[in-house]
Amino acid sequence: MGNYCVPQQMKVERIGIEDPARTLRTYDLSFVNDSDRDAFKYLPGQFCELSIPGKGESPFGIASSPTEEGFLRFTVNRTGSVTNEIHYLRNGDTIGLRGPLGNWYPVEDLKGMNVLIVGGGFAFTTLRSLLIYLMDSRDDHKDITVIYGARNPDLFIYKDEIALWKQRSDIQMHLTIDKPVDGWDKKTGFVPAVVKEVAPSPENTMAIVCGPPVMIKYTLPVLTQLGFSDERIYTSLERRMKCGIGKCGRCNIGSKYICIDGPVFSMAELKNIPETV
Amino acid sequence: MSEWQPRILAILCNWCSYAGADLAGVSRMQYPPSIRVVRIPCSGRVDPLFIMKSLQSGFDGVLVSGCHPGDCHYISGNYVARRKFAVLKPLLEFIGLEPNRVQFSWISAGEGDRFAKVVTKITEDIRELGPATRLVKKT
Amino acid sequence: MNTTNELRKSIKALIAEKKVDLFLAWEKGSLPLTATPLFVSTEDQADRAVFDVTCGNNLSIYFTKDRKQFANRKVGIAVKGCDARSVVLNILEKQIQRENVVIVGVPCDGVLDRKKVLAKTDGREVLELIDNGETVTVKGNGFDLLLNRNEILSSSCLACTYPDAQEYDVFIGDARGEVPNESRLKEIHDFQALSASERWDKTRNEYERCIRCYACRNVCPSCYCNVCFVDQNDPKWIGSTCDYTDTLIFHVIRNLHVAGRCVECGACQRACPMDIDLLMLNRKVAMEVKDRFGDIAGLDINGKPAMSDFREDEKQKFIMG
Amino acid sequence: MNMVRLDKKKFGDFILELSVEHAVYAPGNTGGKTDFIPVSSEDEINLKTLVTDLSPKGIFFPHSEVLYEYDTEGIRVPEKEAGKPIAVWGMRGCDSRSLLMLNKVFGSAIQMPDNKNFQDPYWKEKYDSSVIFGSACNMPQSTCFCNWFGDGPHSREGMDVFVVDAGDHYLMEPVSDKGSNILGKLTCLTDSLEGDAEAALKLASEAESTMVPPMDVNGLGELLNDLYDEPVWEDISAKCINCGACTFSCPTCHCYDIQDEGKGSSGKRIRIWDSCMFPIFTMEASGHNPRALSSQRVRQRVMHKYSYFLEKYGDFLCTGCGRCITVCPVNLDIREVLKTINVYNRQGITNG
Repeated sequence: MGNYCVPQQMKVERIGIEDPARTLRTYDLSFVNDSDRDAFKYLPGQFCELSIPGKGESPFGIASSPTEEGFLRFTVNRTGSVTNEIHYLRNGDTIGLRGPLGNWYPVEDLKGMNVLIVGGGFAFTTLRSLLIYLMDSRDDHKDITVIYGARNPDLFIYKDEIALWKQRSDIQMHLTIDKPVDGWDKKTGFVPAVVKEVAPSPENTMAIVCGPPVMIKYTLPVLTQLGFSDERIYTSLERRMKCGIGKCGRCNIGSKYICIDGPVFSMAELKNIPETV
Repeated sequence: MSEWQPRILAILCNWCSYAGADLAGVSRMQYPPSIRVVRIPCSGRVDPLFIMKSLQSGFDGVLVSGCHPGDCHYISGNYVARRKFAVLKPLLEFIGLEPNRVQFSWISAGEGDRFAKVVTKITEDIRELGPATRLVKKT
Repeated sequence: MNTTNELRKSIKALIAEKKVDLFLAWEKGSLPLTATPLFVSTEDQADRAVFDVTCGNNLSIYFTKDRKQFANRKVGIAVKGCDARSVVLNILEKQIQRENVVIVGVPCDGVLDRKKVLAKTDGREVLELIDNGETVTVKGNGFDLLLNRNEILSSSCLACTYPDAQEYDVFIGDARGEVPNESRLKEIHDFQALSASERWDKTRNEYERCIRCYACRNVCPSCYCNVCFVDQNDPKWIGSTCDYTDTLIFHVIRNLHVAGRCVECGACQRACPMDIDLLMLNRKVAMEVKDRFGDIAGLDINGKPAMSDFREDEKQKFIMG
Repeated sequence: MNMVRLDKKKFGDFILELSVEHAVYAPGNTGGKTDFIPVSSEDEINLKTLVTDLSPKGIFFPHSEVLYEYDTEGIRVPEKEAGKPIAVWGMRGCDSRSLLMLNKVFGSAIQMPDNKNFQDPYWKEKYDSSVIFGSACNMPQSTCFCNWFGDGPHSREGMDVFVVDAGDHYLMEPVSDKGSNILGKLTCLTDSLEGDAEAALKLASEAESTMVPPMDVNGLGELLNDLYDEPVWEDISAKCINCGACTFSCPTCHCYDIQDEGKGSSGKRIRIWDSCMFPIFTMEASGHNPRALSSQRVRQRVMHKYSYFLEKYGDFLCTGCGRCITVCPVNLDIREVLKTINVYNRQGITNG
């Protein structure tokens, strides 16, 4: 019987700084023990608890794709005591990790379909995982459309990769920021409005939405309006978590625990759960 | 084995007592090496929690020192502090902590000798009491 | 005179004259020996209000618990002596405005501590209590007990000096006036007479039992910080386990936070599921505040809470020479 | 195996004999309060107490429990002391049943999407090997409402041995294999006499007759779901001061917090009871609190007990022990809450 409360050790391999204010950093972690690495199987949408002894644990979505071997990627926004401590880590330092936890985006169901990915701010992590995963089996999927919004141009994460994706002809990238800024030549306006404008036809299309609660709240109705059925809309929720294994009761909403029954829910499931967004 | 040395936390206000300690140092006055100094802007900043926390983490004593009444850089910080200490001290004694573990003093920037005297006195007091046990958290 | 009837009349009048939108009172609880808070907004509901020995709840807690509920509303509140002092403190601390509160004082002979009653019955359940004045009769399945009133009153009441509201708009019945309670500090003096190590052992035994449910803090009308120091996690001041050093620090610091603001209503002690004698330290602090600064919490609506005030010429013998 | 007898004069011997191979817990006094405490002799046991002030969940799910220790060397799960298995004496039906509910969460965890089965090793280590000597309740209190959930004072659910106090002796009957095993080993027991079984039944029916008739809880889960958005929650929660005493005394409330405690680079990660009544329970680092209002938190507690848990695990998360009713400083009676819900619904229907 495994003890899911005890973290495994990871080593920091690479640290990337995502924004000029340096509050968003991306960490690539490698496994200290080979046995841990071999046992670690995950899919896009799952999360892990990163653990700093003496400070605590916090859940983070996995930003790397299972098709990228050798490391796990997490993007950490500096807000509380754990994330603060993570920001002090340097290359070669160790950090605890528990996971993979939770469920994943319905990757099997995406085969042979058009995919619409809608993301906001630094919640783009698991969507990056999904996007890389889809592109690594590009032929299994039809059109891929990405709508990604941030408050201002600085707050997009994975800027280098976005630049590469934009050059590709097999992905439609739409970037948007909340308010116009000098030198910004792409869209401005909130994500829901942009979705309304550029979303592909709901015909044979699956929509995956992840972002801050307020974005999800206003984006879901737009998708419904556009004709997406409840079974074709998936979103990822978040709550304060502690145990990550459905015991401590903190992320309980309705009869679900976000940590084990989620974080990914279809719109059809969400309709039966109170207090989602 | 060398003799047990008390470890005392000295919380000193920036404007008077810290400068007093400094003067004691530059004047090469002798006092026991028992204190660890924390500099704070004003004795009014001292939350009783700091004192309790220090005792819990194993300090044998705590000294809080600020400007003399009337000399506070912030006009009345030490008056407010005095009320806090006036209640805290009897309360700590009431729950059974030894009275001399937590002490307060007023030391001005010019009173290096007084600083040395106060530190000597509190060190002697605490040496007499022995190592703190009562509120110390065992880990 | 029947206080309950007078109270109901008074509430009805206030509501009928539109002097209040909401009135906070007590009604009979679902268990024997209990009363429960009642929120009255119509004249009919006023008929449920009661006042008797079971009405221990300090209703002023609701002013600070959910400020929104009372924003822009005229609120009436029934108060015992201690409750009135809490209301005054709330006013002094700008949590409510005097003009938005109608204070109705009720004559209080002390409220009971259920735990004290239950301790007398040897594990048997109490189903009824009859108040005979000096004594009370406690009835249960197959037994009745005649108890002296002093045996079952909340310890806060036994040490009470101001049973009547000192600040009020309406007072029902006859005020008892200031009670010169000579022996009220006996317990504290007795405790002080013990040696330091005896005091420490007793204190430790008491606070070792704390299960950190924070009921004491949450029922306290003077405890209304948005984030309590014990809940802060950056820095995390004290540990969250039941280690006695942590529990004791929590309680001592809480005592100091309510120094000069504690009205000794006893709500904390009655709420404690572990029966810890929480009032002892509170009363010691209140005693120090009174002796040193001459302040009694919540007595003077034109005053200032003791710990945010000072005089230049205060005694400072405790300062090292 | 059949019913056996234990003469009360031999109760002391019984506890001693049980202690040989078990760590025995029984109701006892801790500073004026009653709780399940470790005992080694008869004298430490309080047999008079009706419902202990604190619930027995603490035996298997302690207030603070070390998950692991850390230092510069790494992480260690504390070595299990070569401890004896736990035996509990005197657990009423309401309490033993609560263990079954907690075991659904900690022990026999539901299957995850990737076939992982998150069982809690700390719970299982203690609970799986334990023996529960249940106690038939001959004197239900006015706060008892176990009969609401199809149970009664002589319920045997969650027990290994069912024990009836029959005056000068106890009658014991095994409920599980573990129970028969242990009864087979104990030497201070004697065979039951004719009429003992009838005597036990008579006590059961007497106890049942003293209970207040239950409210019908059929369909309560759906009803609560329907009323989720109704303003009735504001009325219900108005007097709640979110003190958390109910959750700490509840035998089934199991929400916990995880905290690190240490000095420098070594310390422990500990789990500690928490309460959904506290605003910080759901407060996120960003400052966003999805359950910021008192009414939302009270609703969460009620919904979790009588709707969510039912939906997920097929049982109410309440045994009707009545501790939360006794302990509440503002007398917010959970029975009244459920009755209010019921009445509100009926009014809702009549009002169209």
